Amino acid sequence: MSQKVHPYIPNMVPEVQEEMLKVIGAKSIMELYSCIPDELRLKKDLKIPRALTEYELRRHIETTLNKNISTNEYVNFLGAGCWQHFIPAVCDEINQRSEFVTAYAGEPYEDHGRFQALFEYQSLVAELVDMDVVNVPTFDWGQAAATSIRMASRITGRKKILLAETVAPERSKIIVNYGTPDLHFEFVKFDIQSGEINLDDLKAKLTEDVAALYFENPSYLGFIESQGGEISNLLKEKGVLMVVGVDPISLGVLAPPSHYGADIVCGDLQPLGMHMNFSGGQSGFIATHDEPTFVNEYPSRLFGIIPTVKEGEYGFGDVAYERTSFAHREKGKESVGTQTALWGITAGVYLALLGPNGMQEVGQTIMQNSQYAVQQLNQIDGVKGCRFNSPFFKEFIVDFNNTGFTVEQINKELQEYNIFGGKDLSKEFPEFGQSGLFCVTEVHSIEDIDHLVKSLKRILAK
Amino acid sequence: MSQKVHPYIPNMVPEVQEEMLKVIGAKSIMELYSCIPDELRLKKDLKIPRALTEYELRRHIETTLNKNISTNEYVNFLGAGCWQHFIPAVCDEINQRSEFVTAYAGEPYEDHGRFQALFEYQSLVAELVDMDVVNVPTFDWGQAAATSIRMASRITGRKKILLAETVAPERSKIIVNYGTPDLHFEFVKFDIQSGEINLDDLKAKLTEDVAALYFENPSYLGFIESQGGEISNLLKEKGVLMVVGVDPISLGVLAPPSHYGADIVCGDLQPLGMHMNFSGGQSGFIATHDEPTFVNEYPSRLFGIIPTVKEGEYGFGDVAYERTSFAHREKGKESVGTQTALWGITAGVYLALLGPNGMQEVGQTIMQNSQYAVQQLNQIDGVKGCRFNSPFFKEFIVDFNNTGFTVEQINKELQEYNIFGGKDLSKEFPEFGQSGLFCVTEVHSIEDIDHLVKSLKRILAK
Amino acid sequence: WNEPVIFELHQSGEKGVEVPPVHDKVVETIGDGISAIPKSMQRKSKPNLPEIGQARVLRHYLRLSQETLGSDFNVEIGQGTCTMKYIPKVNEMLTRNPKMMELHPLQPEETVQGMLEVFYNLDLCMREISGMDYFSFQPSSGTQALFTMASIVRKYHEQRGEGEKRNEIITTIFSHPSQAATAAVKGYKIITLHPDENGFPDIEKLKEVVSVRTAGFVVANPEDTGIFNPKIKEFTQIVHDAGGICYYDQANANGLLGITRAKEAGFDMCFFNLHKTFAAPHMCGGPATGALGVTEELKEFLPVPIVEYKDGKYSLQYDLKNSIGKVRAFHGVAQTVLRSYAWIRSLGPDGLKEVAKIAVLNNNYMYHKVINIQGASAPYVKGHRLEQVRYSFEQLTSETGITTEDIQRRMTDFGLHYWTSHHPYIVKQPFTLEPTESYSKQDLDEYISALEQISQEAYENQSEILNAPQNSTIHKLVEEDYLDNPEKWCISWRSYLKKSKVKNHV
Amino acid sequence: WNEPVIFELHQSGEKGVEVPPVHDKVVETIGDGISAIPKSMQRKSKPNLPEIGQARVLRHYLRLSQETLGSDFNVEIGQGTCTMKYIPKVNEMLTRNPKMMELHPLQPEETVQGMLEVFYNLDLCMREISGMDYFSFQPSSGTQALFTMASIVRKYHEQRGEGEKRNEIITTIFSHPSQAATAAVKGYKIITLHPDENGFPDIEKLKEVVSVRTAGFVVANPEDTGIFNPKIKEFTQIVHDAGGICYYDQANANGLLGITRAKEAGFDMCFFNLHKTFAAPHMCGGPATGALGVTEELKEFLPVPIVEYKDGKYSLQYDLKNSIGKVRAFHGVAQTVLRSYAWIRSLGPDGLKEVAKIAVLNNNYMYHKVINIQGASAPYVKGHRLEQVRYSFEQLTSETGITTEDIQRRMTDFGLHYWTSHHPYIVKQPFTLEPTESYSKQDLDEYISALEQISQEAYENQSEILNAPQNSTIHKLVEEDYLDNPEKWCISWRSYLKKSKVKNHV
Repeated sequence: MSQKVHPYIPNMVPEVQEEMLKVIGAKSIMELYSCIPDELRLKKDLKIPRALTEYELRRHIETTLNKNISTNEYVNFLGAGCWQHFIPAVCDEINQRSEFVTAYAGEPYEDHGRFQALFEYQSLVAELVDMDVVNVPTFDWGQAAATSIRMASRITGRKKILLAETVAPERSKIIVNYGTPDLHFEFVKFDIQSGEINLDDLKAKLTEDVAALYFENPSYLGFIESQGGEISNLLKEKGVLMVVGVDPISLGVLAPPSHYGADIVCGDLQPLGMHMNFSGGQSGFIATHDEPTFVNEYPSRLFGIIPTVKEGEYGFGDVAYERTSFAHREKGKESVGTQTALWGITAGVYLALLGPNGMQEVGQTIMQNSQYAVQQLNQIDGVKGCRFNSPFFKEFIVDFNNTGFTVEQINKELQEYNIFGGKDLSKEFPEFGQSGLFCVTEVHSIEDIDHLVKSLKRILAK
Repeated sequence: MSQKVHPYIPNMVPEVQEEMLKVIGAKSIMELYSCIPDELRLKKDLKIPRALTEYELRRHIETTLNKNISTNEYVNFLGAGCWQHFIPAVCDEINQRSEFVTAYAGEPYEDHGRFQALFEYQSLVAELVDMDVVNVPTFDWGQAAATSIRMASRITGRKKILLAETVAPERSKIIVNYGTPDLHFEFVKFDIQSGEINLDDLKAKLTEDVAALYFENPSYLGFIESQGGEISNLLKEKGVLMVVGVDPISLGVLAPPSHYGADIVCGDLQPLGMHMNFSGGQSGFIATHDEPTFVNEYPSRLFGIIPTVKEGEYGFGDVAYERTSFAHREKGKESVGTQTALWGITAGVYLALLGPNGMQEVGQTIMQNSQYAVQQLNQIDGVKGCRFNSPFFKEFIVDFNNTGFTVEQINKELQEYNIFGGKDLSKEFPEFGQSGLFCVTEVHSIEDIDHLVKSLKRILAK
Repeated sequence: WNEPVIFELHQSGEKGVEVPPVHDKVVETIGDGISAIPKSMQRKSKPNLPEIGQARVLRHYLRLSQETLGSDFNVEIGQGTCTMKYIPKVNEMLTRNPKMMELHPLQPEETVQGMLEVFYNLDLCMREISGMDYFSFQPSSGTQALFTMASIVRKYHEQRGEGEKRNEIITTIFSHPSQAATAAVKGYKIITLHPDENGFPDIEKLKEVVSVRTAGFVVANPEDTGIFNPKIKEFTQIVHDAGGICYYDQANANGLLGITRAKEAGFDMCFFNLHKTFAAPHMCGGPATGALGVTEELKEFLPVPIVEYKDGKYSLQYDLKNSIGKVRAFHGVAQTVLRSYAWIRSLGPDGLKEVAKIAVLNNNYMYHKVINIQGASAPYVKGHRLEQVRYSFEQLTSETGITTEDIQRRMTDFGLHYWTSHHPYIVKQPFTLEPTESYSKQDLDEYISALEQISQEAYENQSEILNAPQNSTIHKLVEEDYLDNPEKWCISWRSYLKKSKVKNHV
Repeated sequence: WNEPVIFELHQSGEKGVEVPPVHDKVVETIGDGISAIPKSMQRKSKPNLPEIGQARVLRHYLRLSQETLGSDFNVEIGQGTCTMKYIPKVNEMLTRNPKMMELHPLQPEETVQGMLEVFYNLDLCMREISGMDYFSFQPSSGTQALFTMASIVRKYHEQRGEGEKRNEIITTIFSHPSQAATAAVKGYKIITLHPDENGFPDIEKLKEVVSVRTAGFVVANPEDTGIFNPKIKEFTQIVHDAGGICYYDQANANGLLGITRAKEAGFDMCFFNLHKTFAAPHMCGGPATGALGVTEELKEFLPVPIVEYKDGKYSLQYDLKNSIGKVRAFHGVAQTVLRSYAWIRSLGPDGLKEVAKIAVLNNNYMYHKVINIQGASAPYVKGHRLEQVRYSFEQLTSETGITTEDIQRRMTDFGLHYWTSHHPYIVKQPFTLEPTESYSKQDLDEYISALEQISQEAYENQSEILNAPQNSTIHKLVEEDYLDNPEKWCISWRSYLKKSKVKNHV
C-alpha cells in the first residue's frame, strides 16, 4: 500500500508530492507534522484490517448484510416509531441524485436547487399541517418534540412541562434529556379504556407555571385522541401552549392539530417516503403559525423566498438568521447543525406526488386495513384485536393475556411463519400485561393480514 | 380506470380534454380516429391483466424475479460470449444517470455531453486496440463481426469470406445471416491439439476472390492464436483483409490485432463494465486505421471533434454522415439506428478508471486465476483441465471424457454445490466429446476455484 | 462546465480503481501468468490510456451527463417519430435487481424461471396488442427487427423455391430509412412508393409495381407524416395476391394501442420498438428491443430461441424448423423486456387505450396550434393526423431566409429538442413533432410558445436566431469541412493529436 | 432552468402516483374506514397540496438537482471545516441493498446480525483510531454528539453529587459554535477562551478560568484556524486537576488519522463526524452521524443501546447503569455507519494514514500559494497548519473595498464554493479552505487560480465582481429586509401568497 496510489487519494503519486513539497519548502510530509509533540505521536500502526479493493469490499459487505432478514422477506407488523410504507420510486431517484447526496452548505447561488427544494418541502408540509411556518428538518420526532417544548418554554417564560403518559417512552427519554436541567416534567395520566388523556388529572396539574402540554395524536399506542378541542380550551385558560406530535401520514384523514388548537406541531417525516434503514430514515419537523414570537424561537434554519434583480425570478435565503447558534453561538436559540435535510427534500417529493387525493387515500387505506386486521384478530380465541375501545390509526394494541402465551413466545413462533410480530409492550406498559403493538399500513395486502391471523391461530392452538 | 387519471397520462383530466377538443374542434377523442375504417377497428378489449399500482407492480415483479438464482448466489463458471467481471460502481452511477438513460438523438448543442462521452469512448477503445478509428457501438460482437466482414467485401470488391472453424457458432449464425445472400462463406480447419488455424487449409482456400479471413483471438474456445503474423503475411499476398474479433479485456496483456496485421478489429464491450443482464449487456465495436477507404465503409455513426466559434472549445459532430442510411436510405452503407450507445459510454468510463495499469493487471489476474484453475482441475482423476496444449485466456475446455460422466450430468450435480459449471460443448463441438467450456476471471477468488475442484472430486467419486 | 477531453486529465501515477487482486497462493503456484503467452502475442507496451483518480473520472462524466438533455429534463416532443414518453422510474429501479442484472444467459432454465416468465408474459401481451401469434425479443432495435423480417421474407421464399425469383421489396418514402436499408442488406432491390397529393401512399402506384418479383412489402402506418392510410387492407391484399409477404413497421404504434391491429390490416409480421411505444428508455441510442411478431405460419422462421410454457415450466425452444438462425447474441436485451412488461402491467388494457387516445389528442391539439404559427404548415391532407405530424417551415424560409436548421439551433436556447426530419426532405424545411401521451397541456403550450416566439423573431429580429445558441453548453460549431475531409476529420483523440500536430507544423 | 415553485405546477385532476389499493373484501368487511374517526377529528377538507403528473414532478426535482452544486461536481475545498472529500460511489451502492434499507430497528436481533456486525466492527475501528474504549453511533451529527457529551458531563457530575456546583464549560472561540450552544442547552454557563497572538489557545487564560465550577472543557484541535495546539496535553491535565471532564471535538480529524489520538492527549471523550473525516456524504445537511467515543470509565453514561459481541452473536445492550437515556430514536443513522465502515475497509491502516498525510500536504501547498495572492493573508503563527487554514482578505478589503462576501458571490461564476467562516469574524474578512486528501494538485491549482483572478479583478476591474453572479442559475438576490422583517418574510408558499396579495392590494 505505501507504494501504491489509492484511487481515492490522487496526490499519493510521489512525483507530484515532491513538486508540492518543493513549493512548501519541506523535505517530507512528516515534517509538516513537526508541530505535534513527540509524546502525542502514535508510535504503532492502527490495528485495522488490511485494505480491500472495491470488488472485495463489495463481496465482504454483501456477505455481511446477507445475514440480515429484511421486511421484504418477512411480513412485518412492527411500527412503534418507524414504519413500513409505500415509497414511490421517484423519491428514491431524487434522493439518490449525486447532486443532492453530496451537496452541503453552499450559498443560494450555486445551491439554488437545494434551497428551493427545501423551501418547497416547508411549504408542502405547511399545507399538510395547515400552518404557515415549517422548519428545515431536525433529527427525528423525539428531538423535534424536545425543541418544540423548549420553544414553548422560551415563549411563555415558564419551566414546567406536562407530558401525556402515553407519549412514546423512547421519545420521552429524548425530550427529558434535551429539557433538563432547564425544564421540569410531569406526566398526565391516561384513561385505561381509551388511552385518551384523563382530563381531571390534566386540570389538576395545569398550574400557572406550566409552559406546555405535549401529547401525540395519533398516539404512540395507536389510538386517536379525540378531546383536542377541550384540551385546547383548558390550556388557553392558563396561557399554556399546546404542543402536539403527529404522524404526518395520518393527516389526509385526521384533522391536523392546528384545527383543534395546537400552537406547535411536530412529528416524524419518515412515513413520507423514507426507507426504514434500521432507523436511519427518521427525520423531525416543527410547525407553527407565522408569529414573530414563535418564529424567533426556532433554533433551526428557516428558508424564505425573496426576489432577485431579475423580475419574476425567485431566490431563497435564511429567515431571521440572527436567531441561530451559527450567528451567536451559545446566545443563539439552542443549536443548529447538520440534521436531516435530504429527508426533507424527499418528503417534499412524496407530498408533491401524492397530492391531496393521494394523502387522503393512503390515510383511508391504512384505516381500513388496520381495522380489518383488528376484526380478524378478534376472531381468534383468547385474542383481543384491540385493547382500547377508542378508534385508532395504523397501530393498535393486541391483547394476548388470555392466550396463556407471552408476547415474546408468540413473536418467536411467528418468525417460523416469516412474520415479524408487533412490539412487545410488556416492559414499557406493564399495565397491559402481555400485549403487543401491531402496525398495519397500506403495504399490507389482505393476504398478509390473513397469513398473520392463520399463523396465530396455529401457534395458539398448540 | 376509465374514470381515474393515470399518473403517466396527465391529460386524462376530463376538463383539460374538453378544452383541447374545443381548440381542435372535435366532440370526442374517438372522432379523431375517424380516418380509421370501421373494419380495422378493434372491437374487443385487450385481454391483458388489470393495471397494477406502483407498489403492487413492484411486489409482482420482485416476486417473479425471486424465482431466479443469480451469479451472486452461485459461483459461476459460464462464459462463452457473456462474462462475469468486476464492475466499478462508478460505471453504474454514470449509466444510471437520468440524463444518459433518457437522452436519445439530440443535437450537438443540447446533447454536448453525450457526443463528448461517445467521442471519448471511441478514443479510449482506439488506444486499447491501437488503431485510429472506432465507431459508435453496434449491437454485439456477432453483428460487429458481420459488418466488419461486409465492410471488407465492399473495400475489396470480393464476395468470398473465410471463417475460422473455431469462431463461436452462435456468432457464425449472425455473420452468415447478415452476409447472405451477398457473400459466400467457407470455414478454415483448426489444429485439434492447439485449436489454432490450420495454415495448410488456409493456404488452400486463399483464392483471389476472397475478401477477408475472420478469426477470433482469444478464441471462443479460449486458446490464443499465436500465428497472427504468419496469417497476415499469407493474406497480404492475396490482397485479402484480415478481420479479427477480440475480447477487449485481454488487451492489457495480449497484443492487439493491429500489431499482427489486422485491418479490421471487432469485439464485444460487455466485459468493460457491463452487467451480464441475461445477455442485455452485449455491445459491439469495430475499429480500423484512419484510411478513407475504410472510414467510408462504416455504416455506423462516427463522432469527430471540431472547433467552435470560441477559441479552445471543443465541439463534436458526425464524420462523413453521407455514408449512412440516415442520409441515403438503401444507398447508404448497410443500416444504422439505435444500437448500444449507453454501453459505449460505460466502456469509456471503465477504461478511464482502469487506465493502462489496471488493464494490464486485470489481464494478468485473469491469466493467473485461469491457469491456476486448470492446474487444480488437472489433479482430479480423469479430468483434463485444458483440452488444448496452447496457452489460453480466461476460458478453457475441460475434458471429462475419462470420467464416465456427461457434462450435462456433472453440471446438474454442480448445482447442488451452488455452482454453475461451464458450457456443455458436446453439441457445438462433438469432436471434443464430453467437454465443457469453463470461464475463470478476476472475480473468482481462490476459494471459488478450490470449491469447484472439491465439488467435482466429490461428484466424480460417486 | 467546460470539460476537457478525458485524455487531458491524465496524471501519471493516478489510479481510478483497483482491480481484484490475485491471491498469493495463485502467484506461488502459477507465477506471473503472462509468460505463458507466446512472445509474439504479448502486448509490448501498455495501452496509452489516461491515468486519473476516481473522483476526477466521476466528476468528468457527471458533468457530461448534466450537459446532456435527457427526456426526463425537457418537454421532449421535438424528436418526432421517436415516441419520447415518460420513462417510469419504478421500472428503472426494477431493472437494478441483481436477480436480473447478474444472470448469465446460459444458466440452466430452472434457475431463470422468473426471467423466462417475464419474456413469456410480455409475449402474451404483445400477441393481444398486435393479433400476431408469436414474438421474438432478440432483435435489439427497430432496424434489427426490420433486418430480421427481411431475412424471414427471404427464407420464406427460399423454402418455396422462389428465393431467386422474388428479389424486390416495396416500401414508401415516408417510412423509416432502415426499411429500405435493411432489405437492401438482405440483397433486395428496393422499390419506393411516393405519396399521392394528399400524402397517402398511392394504391395505384402499388398496383403498378407488384409482380412475381415482389418478395415483400414493408410500410409504417401512420407514416412519419402522422397520416393513417385507410386503405391499408387493400394494400396488403394486393401484395398477398402477388405472393408477397407484408410486414408492418410499428416501431411507433403509440396512437393505435387497443384501437387497431396488424392482424386485421392483413400483415404477416410486425414489430414494436419497446423503447418507443412501450416506454423503455432510449439510453443515448440503445440498448433497445424491436419486438418481432409473426403469424403462426411464419413461426418456424423466427430466430432462436423463443420462450415456451408447458406444465408450469418455462423453457427455451431452439428447435424451429426453418429458423433464420440468430440476429443477436443469446436472448436479446432482457432489461428492456422487463421494463416494457412492467409498463404494460402498470397500465392494463384500459390504460393502454388511454395512451393511444391521449397521444392522438395531444398531437391534434398541437397540430391546430402549430399550423397557425406564421410561416408554418403541415403539407398534404388537412387533418387525418394520429400521433405525430411532419410540419414544414417552407413558407417561413422563403419569406425570411431562416431555415429549419436555424430554428433547431435556436430551440436549444429554450432547453428544447427540435428534430428536422429524416432525409430526403420530401417535405421542405421539415420538422416533426410527436407529443405522446406523457405531456400535459401546459407542457404543449410551452413548446408551442417557443416556436411562436422564434417565428416572430424570424420575421422581426433575426439576430437572436442567427447567434443561437446563446444559452447552450457550447458555442456555435465551426463545421467547414472538419467532418468530411479525411485530412481533417478526427474520429479519436489520438487522431486529433496527430492531425493538429501536422497542422501546427505547417 | 427557471423552475416555478412546485405549487405553480398544479393542474386539478392530475396525479403523481397511485397508492396501493384497498382490497374489495376489506371494504366489504370494514366500510370506508373513516367513519370510525370521531367527527371532531376528521379532516374537513383535503390538504391544499398541488396535483401534478409524475413526469412533471420528476422533471421539477431533477432540474432542481442540477441547480445544486454537490461535491461530486466541483473542486470542493471552499467549505472549510466541513471536510468535503470524495464520496465513493461503491459505498452509495452498498447502502441501497434492501438487506439494509428495509430493516426495521426493532427486528429480533438474530435477524439483523449482519447490521449489528457492521456497527460493532466500526466500533472496533474507531477505538483504534481514537484510543477510546466504546463508541455510540446514536448521535446523528456533530452537534448532537456535542450535546450528548455535555449530557454525559452533567450526568457524571450529578452521579458524584457535584451536579449543581459544576456549572461551567470552557470552550474556545475558534471551535465550532455548537460546542458552546449545546453546552448551554444542557444548562451550562459558557466560558470562551480567545487565542494568544499566535493563534494558539491561551494556556494562561485557561488557568485563570478553571475552578471547582468547571464541569468540562471542550475543544477542537486543530481548531478552525488549522493550527494544532501542541500543549493540548497540558490543557487536559489542568482541567482534570480541577475535576473537569475533557471532551474533544474531532468532527474533523482528517489530518490526524494514525498520527495522534484523543487518548494520548488526555481526553475522556471524543467524537468523529462520519460525514466529514469518514466519507459519508453530507446529503444537503444530513442525515449524518457523530460517532461518540468514551473511555471505559464513562461507558456507563452512554445512550442506549450499544452493540456488544459475545459467543459469536451480536446483541443490543440496553443495560447501562447511568445511561443518559437517548438522544435519538433507535440506533442512529445506519446507512452512514455502513458507509464509513466500508470506507475504512477500503483504505486499511496505511491508507488512513495516507489520508491524513495528503490532507496536510494539500493544505500546506494551498497555504503557500494563497498567502502569496495579493490582499490575502493567514493571520497568526506562520506555518503550523494541518488540514485547513482560516485566511483573511482584510488587506484586500481595505485596499479595494471588495469584501469576502463579494468574492463568495464571484466564486460562484467559477462553479466553485467559497465559504466565509462562522461568526463572529474574529479573523476579519475571513475565508476557510480545506482541500482534504481527495483533490489533485491540478484541482488545487484550479481553485487557487480562480482566487488569483478575482484578486486581480478586485484591484483592476471590479465590475466583474460587483455584477456577480453572472453564470449562476439565478441572478443577484434582493435581500433588503425580506428575510428579517416579519411583515415580509415568507417561510412557506402559502405565506408568500398571503403577503404578496396584501402588498398588491396596497
